[in-house]
Amino acid sequence: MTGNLWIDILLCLCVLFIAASIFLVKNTFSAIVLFISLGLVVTFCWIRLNAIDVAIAEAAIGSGLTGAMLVAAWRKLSSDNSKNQHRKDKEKSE
Amino acid sequence: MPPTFYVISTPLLLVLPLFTAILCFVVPSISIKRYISIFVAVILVIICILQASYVLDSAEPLHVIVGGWEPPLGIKLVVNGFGSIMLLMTSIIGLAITFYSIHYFESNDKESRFWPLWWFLITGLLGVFVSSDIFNTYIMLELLGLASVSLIAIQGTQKALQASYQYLLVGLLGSLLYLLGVAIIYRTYGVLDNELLAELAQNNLSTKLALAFITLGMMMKCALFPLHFWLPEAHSNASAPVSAMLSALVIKAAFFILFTFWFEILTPVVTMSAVTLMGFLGACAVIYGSYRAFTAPRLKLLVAYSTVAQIGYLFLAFPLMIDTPELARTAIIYFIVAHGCAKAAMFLSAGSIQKAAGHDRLAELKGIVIHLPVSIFIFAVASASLIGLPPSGGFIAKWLLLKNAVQSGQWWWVVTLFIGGLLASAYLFRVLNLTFTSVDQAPILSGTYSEKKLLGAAVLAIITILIGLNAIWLTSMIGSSA
Amino acid sequence: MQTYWLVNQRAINILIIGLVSVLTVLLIVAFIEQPVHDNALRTLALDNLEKTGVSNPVTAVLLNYRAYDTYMEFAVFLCVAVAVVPYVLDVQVSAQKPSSESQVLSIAKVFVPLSIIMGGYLLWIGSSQPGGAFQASSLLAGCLVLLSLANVKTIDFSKVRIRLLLSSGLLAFVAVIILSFFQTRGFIILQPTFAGALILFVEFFATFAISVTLFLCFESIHKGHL
Amino acid sequence: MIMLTQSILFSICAAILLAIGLMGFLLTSDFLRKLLALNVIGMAIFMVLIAAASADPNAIDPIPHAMVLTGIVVAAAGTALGLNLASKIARFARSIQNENSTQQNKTVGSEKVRSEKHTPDGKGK
Repeated sequence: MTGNLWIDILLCLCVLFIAASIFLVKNTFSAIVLFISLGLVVTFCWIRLNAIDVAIAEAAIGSGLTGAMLVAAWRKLSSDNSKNQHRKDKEKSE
Repeated sequence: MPPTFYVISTPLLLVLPLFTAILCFVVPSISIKRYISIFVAVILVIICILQASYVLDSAEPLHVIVGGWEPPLGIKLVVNGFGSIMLLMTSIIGLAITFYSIHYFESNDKESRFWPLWWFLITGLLGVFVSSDIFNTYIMLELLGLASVSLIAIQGTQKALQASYQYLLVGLLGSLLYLLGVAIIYRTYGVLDNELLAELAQNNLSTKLALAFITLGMMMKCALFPLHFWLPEAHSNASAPVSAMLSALVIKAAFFILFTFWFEILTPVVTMSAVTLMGFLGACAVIYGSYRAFTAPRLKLLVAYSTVAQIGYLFLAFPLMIDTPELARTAIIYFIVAHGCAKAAMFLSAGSIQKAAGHDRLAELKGIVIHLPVSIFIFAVASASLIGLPPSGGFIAKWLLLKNAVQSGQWWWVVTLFIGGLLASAYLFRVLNLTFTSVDQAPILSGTYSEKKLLGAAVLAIITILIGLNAIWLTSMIGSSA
Repeated sequence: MQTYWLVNQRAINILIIGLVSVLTVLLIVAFIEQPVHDNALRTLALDNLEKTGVSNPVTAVLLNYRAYDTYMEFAVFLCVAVAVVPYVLDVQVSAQKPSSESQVLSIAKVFVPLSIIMGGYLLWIGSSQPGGAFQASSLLAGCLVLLSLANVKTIDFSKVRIRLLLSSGLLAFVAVIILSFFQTRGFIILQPTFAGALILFVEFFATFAISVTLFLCFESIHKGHL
Repeated sequence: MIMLTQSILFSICAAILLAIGLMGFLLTSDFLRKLLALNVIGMAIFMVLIAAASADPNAIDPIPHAMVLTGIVVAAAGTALGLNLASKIARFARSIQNENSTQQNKTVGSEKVRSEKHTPDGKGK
């Protein structure tokens, strides 16, 4: 067991922990943030596995732009929800 | 070495539709899009006829080595007997539906979105049938899946959008499971080419798992019984040309891949119990799909459930592939062609009925035959083929399956064939019965409608009869290719 | 009825968990048991590297050995772009003025020139070192996203020339396919002497096409669907 | 006891990541999270490929890297299409809700059944 392998094990545990928490957190926005951070940790995995090309693409497209799209979509969806919530509250108070 | 034309023909099938898609995207005028589409569709049919006649005559597959790099490094395209028949069927059904689509859309906006996606779909289909590389097949699957999803979403209704979203999730999961299988295969053998893989394949745990994942993914994509839940929604809510293509060909593409993996690439892993399981699922699909079709309240939903049932028949032939591979293969190819033409014709006529009546609720279609004689006639011919009545292609396909089942001593599949035929006649006669009865109470149709666009559907209906009449010629042709 | 459904749902969930766990355990066993292949393909790929016109093996695989895959991948990309364009056009152009004080704009002012230079560098370096069209285009797309966030109107997707730009990657590939056919009478066979130039030609257009497509994907969600 | 190499370690990690993704996809009903789950499954598959590519750390196989690059871009395209469809569906739901609420405001006092009957017709047109 070399020291490098311990780094890898740590990285793997980190990946698995973040991936599991994506589906365990309640809030959708936290899930998206966790997904983006998963992309970044996976980028480190690719670097550890000597896949620099893939690491650049993962960071930029897989994590960065997909993340931006997810946040944009979340804003669209959550603005509906908050409006609906607002309306429902109003109806209830009436 | 085959003559130059046949060497170019395969690349042409991959470049021409894609170029047409770009043209249809860039050119703003709708009428130019239509002319280009018809023109290219005709050319594709000509290429496919020439190619199929060459492949089936010489009884040896066409090989194209892409990039000049021999397989383990590069990609090879192969057109074999099965593939060439699928290509021919794709191009002919594609042409028929292209004719139909020209008169179908009432809004220019929808039509201008339709044409480029339509050509991407055809590219994907042709690509799947010529590909001889497992990773390339994955890309083709994605192209096919994303193009189908976008085509369903064109319809723009809430139901269509929800159906297309569900289809997207199922389709992406299916192709990812396929990719997982590819990853395991590459990890184990280090090659991606179909033929090299067939030589290397061994019976070990990795290969078994790879086949299991690929089968799961493809079962999702071709809607075999327990995983069929997405199909009725997606196929009944799309516009008629799209439903026709999805039911007639897109599902068959997934089946084609599954068939190739089971009986050409990873054959050492395939066991009798595995194929029997697939046959059992097929039998369940036949009965369940027919039952749901019988109780369906809407015409297009009925036709969609009938697809779920008909897919089952294809899997019924799986257990027969072990003992009598030649016969079972011929039966499967025959069934695919017969069902493809009949189902496309059926969806197109259902589309024109829906358009004329403004809805497709079965209870309110009583006596509609006096308004739409041609549509109902085409529907009836297609029904005859799906039930398996004598002069049609469906009859020959079922007869081949039956003969095959008896010959390999697995007579119990015959029971399913009979029950399926009976149920099919029940649900299809229910439609015909409704449309022919109480003509005096026929609903008054609002708006103008014409049955001119059904020319393509009529051609397909004629083909279903023709392949029934020329059965011996066709079976010998298919048999020689195998 | 309600409770029956709940029980049923729980049973399905347990079934799913069981199935996935079994598959995972089998997969792990298979990974440990099965040695990885003998890596013959790598040797083959590196041996032929001189004939491909590039010295980065990944770029060689993407645009020469398995160029057909990349060709079809561009098709997938264009297909999504075609499907998504109407959602951007749906929206009426509202009077959104770039607020000059916006913080995003000041960030954009710094980052945009920087990432354009960086993108060009990645594109150029891609033939010999890690980098290439995908990486460069994602940087450019990042620029466009930043500008869009700062409310600068960069691209009007209703224009025909933007549609041409979206499909330029695929068009360049088709041009190379036709060109190489007249040269070598084969499908995407690149002659070693021209291979480098042709690959750079495809990558150049692909960079723009992919970056605009990626931006379109973002923009359609960000600005569309109002 | 087998030798735990970097390649095997990441392969095992990929298998568990796959399980997490699959369970996430099949067990959640939130459709945005289903899309995230598909991306996680994609990452797991890419990890299988890249771990296989670096089985011999001195001879990295470039073919899986190219495959993964292709896969990442295709996955991003699929996600983009999915998010667009989801946003469009959400917009539909919103407009129908608006219609409902305005209609409810209009038909204050009339029977509830009637207003329920009205909405599907309004959708159809």
